[in-house]
Amino acid sequence: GTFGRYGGQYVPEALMPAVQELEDAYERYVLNNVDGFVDEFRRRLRDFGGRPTPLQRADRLSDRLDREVYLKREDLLHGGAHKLNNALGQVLLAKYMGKERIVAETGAGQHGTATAMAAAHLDMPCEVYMGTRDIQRQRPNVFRMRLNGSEVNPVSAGRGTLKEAINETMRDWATNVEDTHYVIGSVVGPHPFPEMVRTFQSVISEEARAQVQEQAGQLPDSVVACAGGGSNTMGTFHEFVGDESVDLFAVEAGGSSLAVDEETGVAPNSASLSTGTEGVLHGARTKLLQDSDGNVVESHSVSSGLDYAGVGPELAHLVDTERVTPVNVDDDEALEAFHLLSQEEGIIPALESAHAVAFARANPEQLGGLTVINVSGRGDKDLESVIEETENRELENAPGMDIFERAAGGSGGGL
Amino acid sequence: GTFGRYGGQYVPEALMPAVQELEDAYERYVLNNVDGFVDEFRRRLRDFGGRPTPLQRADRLSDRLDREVYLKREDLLHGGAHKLNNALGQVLLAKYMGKERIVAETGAGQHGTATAMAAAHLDMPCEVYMGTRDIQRQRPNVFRMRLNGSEVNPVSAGRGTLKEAINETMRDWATNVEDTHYVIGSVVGPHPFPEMVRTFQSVISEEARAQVQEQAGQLPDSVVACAGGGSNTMGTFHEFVGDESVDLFAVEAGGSSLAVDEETGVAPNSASLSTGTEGVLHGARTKLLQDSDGNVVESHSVSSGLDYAGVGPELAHLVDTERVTPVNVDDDEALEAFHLLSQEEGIIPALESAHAVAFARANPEQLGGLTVINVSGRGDKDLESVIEETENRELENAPGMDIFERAAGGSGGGL
Amino acid sequence: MNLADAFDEPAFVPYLCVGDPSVERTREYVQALVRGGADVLELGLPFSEPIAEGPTIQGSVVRALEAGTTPEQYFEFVDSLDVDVPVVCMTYYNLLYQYGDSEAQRASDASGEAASDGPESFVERAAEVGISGFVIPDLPAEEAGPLRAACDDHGLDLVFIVAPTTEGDRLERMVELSSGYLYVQARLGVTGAKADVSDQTEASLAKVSQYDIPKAVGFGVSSGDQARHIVEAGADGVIVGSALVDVVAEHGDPDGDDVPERLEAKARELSEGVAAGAENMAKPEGQ
Amino acid sequence: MNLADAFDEPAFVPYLCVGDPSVERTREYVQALVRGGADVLELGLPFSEPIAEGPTIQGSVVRALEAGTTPEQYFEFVDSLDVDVPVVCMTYYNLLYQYGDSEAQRASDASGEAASDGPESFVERAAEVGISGFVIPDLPAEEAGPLRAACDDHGLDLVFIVAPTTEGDRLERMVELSSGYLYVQARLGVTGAKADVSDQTEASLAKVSQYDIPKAVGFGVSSGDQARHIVEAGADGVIVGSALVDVVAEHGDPDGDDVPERLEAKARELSEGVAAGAENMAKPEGQ
Repeated sequence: GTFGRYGGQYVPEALMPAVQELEDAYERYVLNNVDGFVDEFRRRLRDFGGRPTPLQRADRLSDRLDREVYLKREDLLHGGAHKLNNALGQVLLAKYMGKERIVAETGAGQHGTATAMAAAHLDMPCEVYMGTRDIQRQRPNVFRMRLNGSEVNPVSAGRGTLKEAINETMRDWATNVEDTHYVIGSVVGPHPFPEMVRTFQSVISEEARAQVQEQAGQLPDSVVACAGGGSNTMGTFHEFVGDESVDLFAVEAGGSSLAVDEETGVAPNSASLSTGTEGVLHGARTKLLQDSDGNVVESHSVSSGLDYAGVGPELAHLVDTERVTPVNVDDDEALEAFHLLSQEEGIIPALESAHAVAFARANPEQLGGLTVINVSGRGDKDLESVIEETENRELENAPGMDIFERAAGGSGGGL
Repeated sequence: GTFGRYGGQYVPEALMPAVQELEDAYERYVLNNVDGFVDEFRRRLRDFGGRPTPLQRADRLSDRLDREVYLKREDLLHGGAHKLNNALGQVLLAKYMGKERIVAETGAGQHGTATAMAAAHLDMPCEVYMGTRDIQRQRPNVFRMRLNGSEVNPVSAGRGTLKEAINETMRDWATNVEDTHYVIGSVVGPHPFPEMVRTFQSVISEEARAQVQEQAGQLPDSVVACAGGGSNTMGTFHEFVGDESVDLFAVEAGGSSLAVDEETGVAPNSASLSTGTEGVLHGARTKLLQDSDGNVVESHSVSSGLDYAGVGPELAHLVDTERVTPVNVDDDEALEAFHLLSQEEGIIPALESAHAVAFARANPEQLGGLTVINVSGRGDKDLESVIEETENRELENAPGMDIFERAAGGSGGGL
Repeated sequence: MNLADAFDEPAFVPYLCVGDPSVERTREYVQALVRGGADVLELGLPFSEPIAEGPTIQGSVVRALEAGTTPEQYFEFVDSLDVDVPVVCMTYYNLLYQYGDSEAQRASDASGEAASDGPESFVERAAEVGISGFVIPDLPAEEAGPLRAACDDHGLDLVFIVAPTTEGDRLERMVELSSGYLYVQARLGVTGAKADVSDQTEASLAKVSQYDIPKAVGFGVSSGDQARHIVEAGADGVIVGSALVDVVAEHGDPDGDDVPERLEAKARELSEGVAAGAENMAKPEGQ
Repeated sequence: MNLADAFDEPAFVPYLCVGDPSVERTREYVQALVRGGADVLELGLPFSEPIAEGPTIQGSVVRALEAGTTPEQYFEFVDSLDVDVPVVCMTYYNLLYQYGDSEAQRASDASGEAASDGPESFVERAAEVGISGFVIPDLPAEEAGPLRAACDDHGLDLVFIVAPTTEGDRLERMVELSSGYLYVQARLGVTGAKADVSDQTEASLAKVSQYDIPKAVGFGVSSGDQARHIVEAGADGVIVGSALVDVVAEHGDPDGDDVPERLEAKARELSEGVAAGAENMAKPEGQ
């Protein structure tokens, strides 16, 4: 249940039996394929999810960085992000366990929509907790969850964002633990969640490792993935961890600054691997953003999917053992990379994924001759916020958006 | 250049040399794979586009309709619809032809975004014409085109919708024909467009035919696809046309009524196969919605992607020869099918695709024991209009959307 | 009246769309153009998808359709026109294709059979009302067989447009098919007035100079000076549309505005330009 | 003071979060609770992620944090408390984990080495200020080794929560590890006042009746009647939080409101309920 000094099961006593039941089920179904769980999971990932996702050589980025750049296209997974790998695995596992109800938390809405889709697909009632502020900011994702038949429960505590939604989902689980499974959205939480979520997400690196060898005839010199909670990171790294020649870069959100403002309790970044300290959050010992007393501070990133104060314990351990290199890029660099990939490759990435591209763009010399970057999701969800954030900045490569004024001002018939 | 009595090349003389140059190039590169065009096209469809897309057994829909229902998942293609198959093919062909500029028209924005993505991927300058009214209704797609680096040119003539955008793109092409290729978005327009677009889209039926035989061990008894211009229809049908045991259903938008209002020049539907008459529109002889004088009437559908007064000439011919059965469902049925697939399968379909599902749902006895339905695209683009249209109707299976009021009304901390 | 004869001297060929803003006003406008020196009239029958037109004529077409102009009204209008110059009908192919016994056709459509029999009925009716020929911008030579045959049957001319991109065999074939005159498109693109006449004009005229058929140049001509230059470059006629439609577009009070006067003045400028060009051509070189 | 001794007679155990709305007002509130009959005080040290709390106590924790309450202020407050009942510290594990030489720790973090050495410093400081024991809701028996050891070193008690879902070997182990008392969770879920005490209460008490350690029941108790029933069901103590925090949440003018009086009255109702239950238990059955 631990990764070096990290991990564990720091949860209320009422949840311990459920956590232990999950441990057993994880071992039974996921690790030992009892009742053909793994076969069904793989089949549904293929037919419902659209796996395998491609590994694509990025022609123009390769030219620009003067090395071979391959993109792992998790943006093409059903729902638009890698999140479904985990959500489908957990909802299916809950079904095998005989659970009758699913709860989940969501911040930007990506994990919530993935869970809602999986629950609809597998005919499981589902309730998703989401902060009131996030509900207003992420309307399309709220629509999607509702359309998939999930309840969305507003959480008005605190700032009304992800951290509060997780707390509230924990409370629901503690109340309804006997028939309910809590689908945690990242490689965080009490054991077995970090290992289980990583196992479900490892299909990314399993495919990528085979694809890059088939397409390029070699292993990559480096693999780059963004890191918030760390589920796409661990999924993208896992099968490469044993390949010592492959450098692994976890790109965190540098936000607007790496410093923590103790006065307001805000870290204007989400760089828990780079700047966090050891502590216990949401069930596990890990690295997190906290003040000197141990209270968790508010994190920030232009990408709401990276905006989390903690990080998966296994990733923290891999950083401590120097197998994974934590790096970070700031909001501006991420936005510029978003525009770069959109314009030059025809792929509008999630702002999360844009962080990985931004690191590669700024540090090509660290990538070696061949790198694999995980495009963890598509950017459709980020359109409005990118337009808004872009307007507030001087970005050299951002397109103008005066089209709407021009369209509104056009005259009829044009004499 | 014709399909029975349909097809042809009814274009201004200035365009005829370009049309003929395209005919030659189509034969050379697409049909005869000169310079390895087809190989490159297939490779890019796979790595950039995410092909093959899955064929998925729809478990709950199969139960509901008491027969085997398989979904062809074109919603998982890059960009979220089948449109990329054609856009990528044409932009690549333009590159092989030495063209230096791409123009395209778009209505709802799906073809425009697919073309913009393909143009960015292949480093071709691109301009997309779009009606001013559509620009205001489809903001996210306008953002996406701009983010991909395409110019979007507002067309203010007429009602500012698709028909006017096509006219305007024809004009641009007539002006810049020497260095410009016009990427038509459906199996319409002058020869070779209808055949060429169908060829690019046929990858859908090529895959589906092999997949259904592998998964179900037999050919389907029927294949169902929605029909606007007809590109996903022809793509889904093409490889099955020779299989005489397979019934082919083209599902048109019945809108709110099948009648034409001659007074206002409006057909409150887009059912040109079911109710249209022979005529010449946008370069081809085909079936279209027109008044008794021959002026084209405004079509209508709750699905803007089906909202077109014409239809591909090959499809018109297959209907005349009774190989394809034209059917239609109205706006209400399409919306109900949208909600059904969202809630019971975890797939939010495009409103276009919802028409195909709606026909299957209402007429299971016509499907035989095993049917394949093409889910031509995903519904993210339709969220706002579905919510709006749903509010105006009594639909038995629509979820409530009072979540935003509840989230806004929540108190902080909850004492 | 024989269309080709109208080009014995270099001819001024104005275009207007019938029905903008009403059929009755078009009558006044046409009379004004004739007073201003029109030698041939190109009269547009409005179609809902005018893909070869620029914004000016497109606007005119939209206004004519909004006024409810139908093919039958158009024919009646031409039938009742009392002018001494030939009339060429400019429209799009679908209107020719659809014309005929609509009742019978709709009944036939309802029974699932296609009944449209091509442009025959339309041409017959055009001949009846005294139309001399057609310009159909979306009908290239390749698709023109049925219309050419119908025109031959009824003694009407069919004018083809030679574009800057038209070359070689296609040009040969088009000249063979064309009767009345050749419409020489001065530049690529759509209709619309331009300050300068394209350099392509001379090249386009040179390309067809060997053929024994009148050549009329259109697309972008807007002034008497331009008209003169075009005739000096060897054209047998000058076609002007958008510059005249610009005047029509400014119409005000249907009873009291000065559109007819201004149309007449503009027509006079253009026809005098044509005449001046003809005169210069007639003089020996170098003088 | 020995914690277990406080349960020789059935005990009333009120909970408040220190610092809501300020440390100084908490002092008044605590004194009022003692006047009202508190036998043990559970005093919350506010943590930013109170995952085991319902909305009432969560709100109190948020207010305490917004008032700037720190662990050090908490210790100083307890140190200066002049009351004659034992104090149990209720908080979450990360605050124990982080406590210590923060300066040294940050320097060490900057050098890339993890320096946190667990709960040792926190327990040492708690012992200094006279705290008798801990309740740590997010620390199950499985992770409690270091804290149990530190408590033993400093003679403090560590109270574990027995949930309705706790069974078999885990229950055995938890009772073994627990000292002072067992916190018996009356129902699944989070803290919060309810009108009825769950049926699960009796079953939960029966489950642990064989063990020789005081059992205090919490989660959802809000009235004297409920307290009496719980004691009659065999509990050695009744823990009440949300019903008291509800009173605190209504505080008004810091100098002039009647929160202390109302807290004292509520405490008296509850302690009298406990006493009445104890009396009934003492009587022979059937009387």
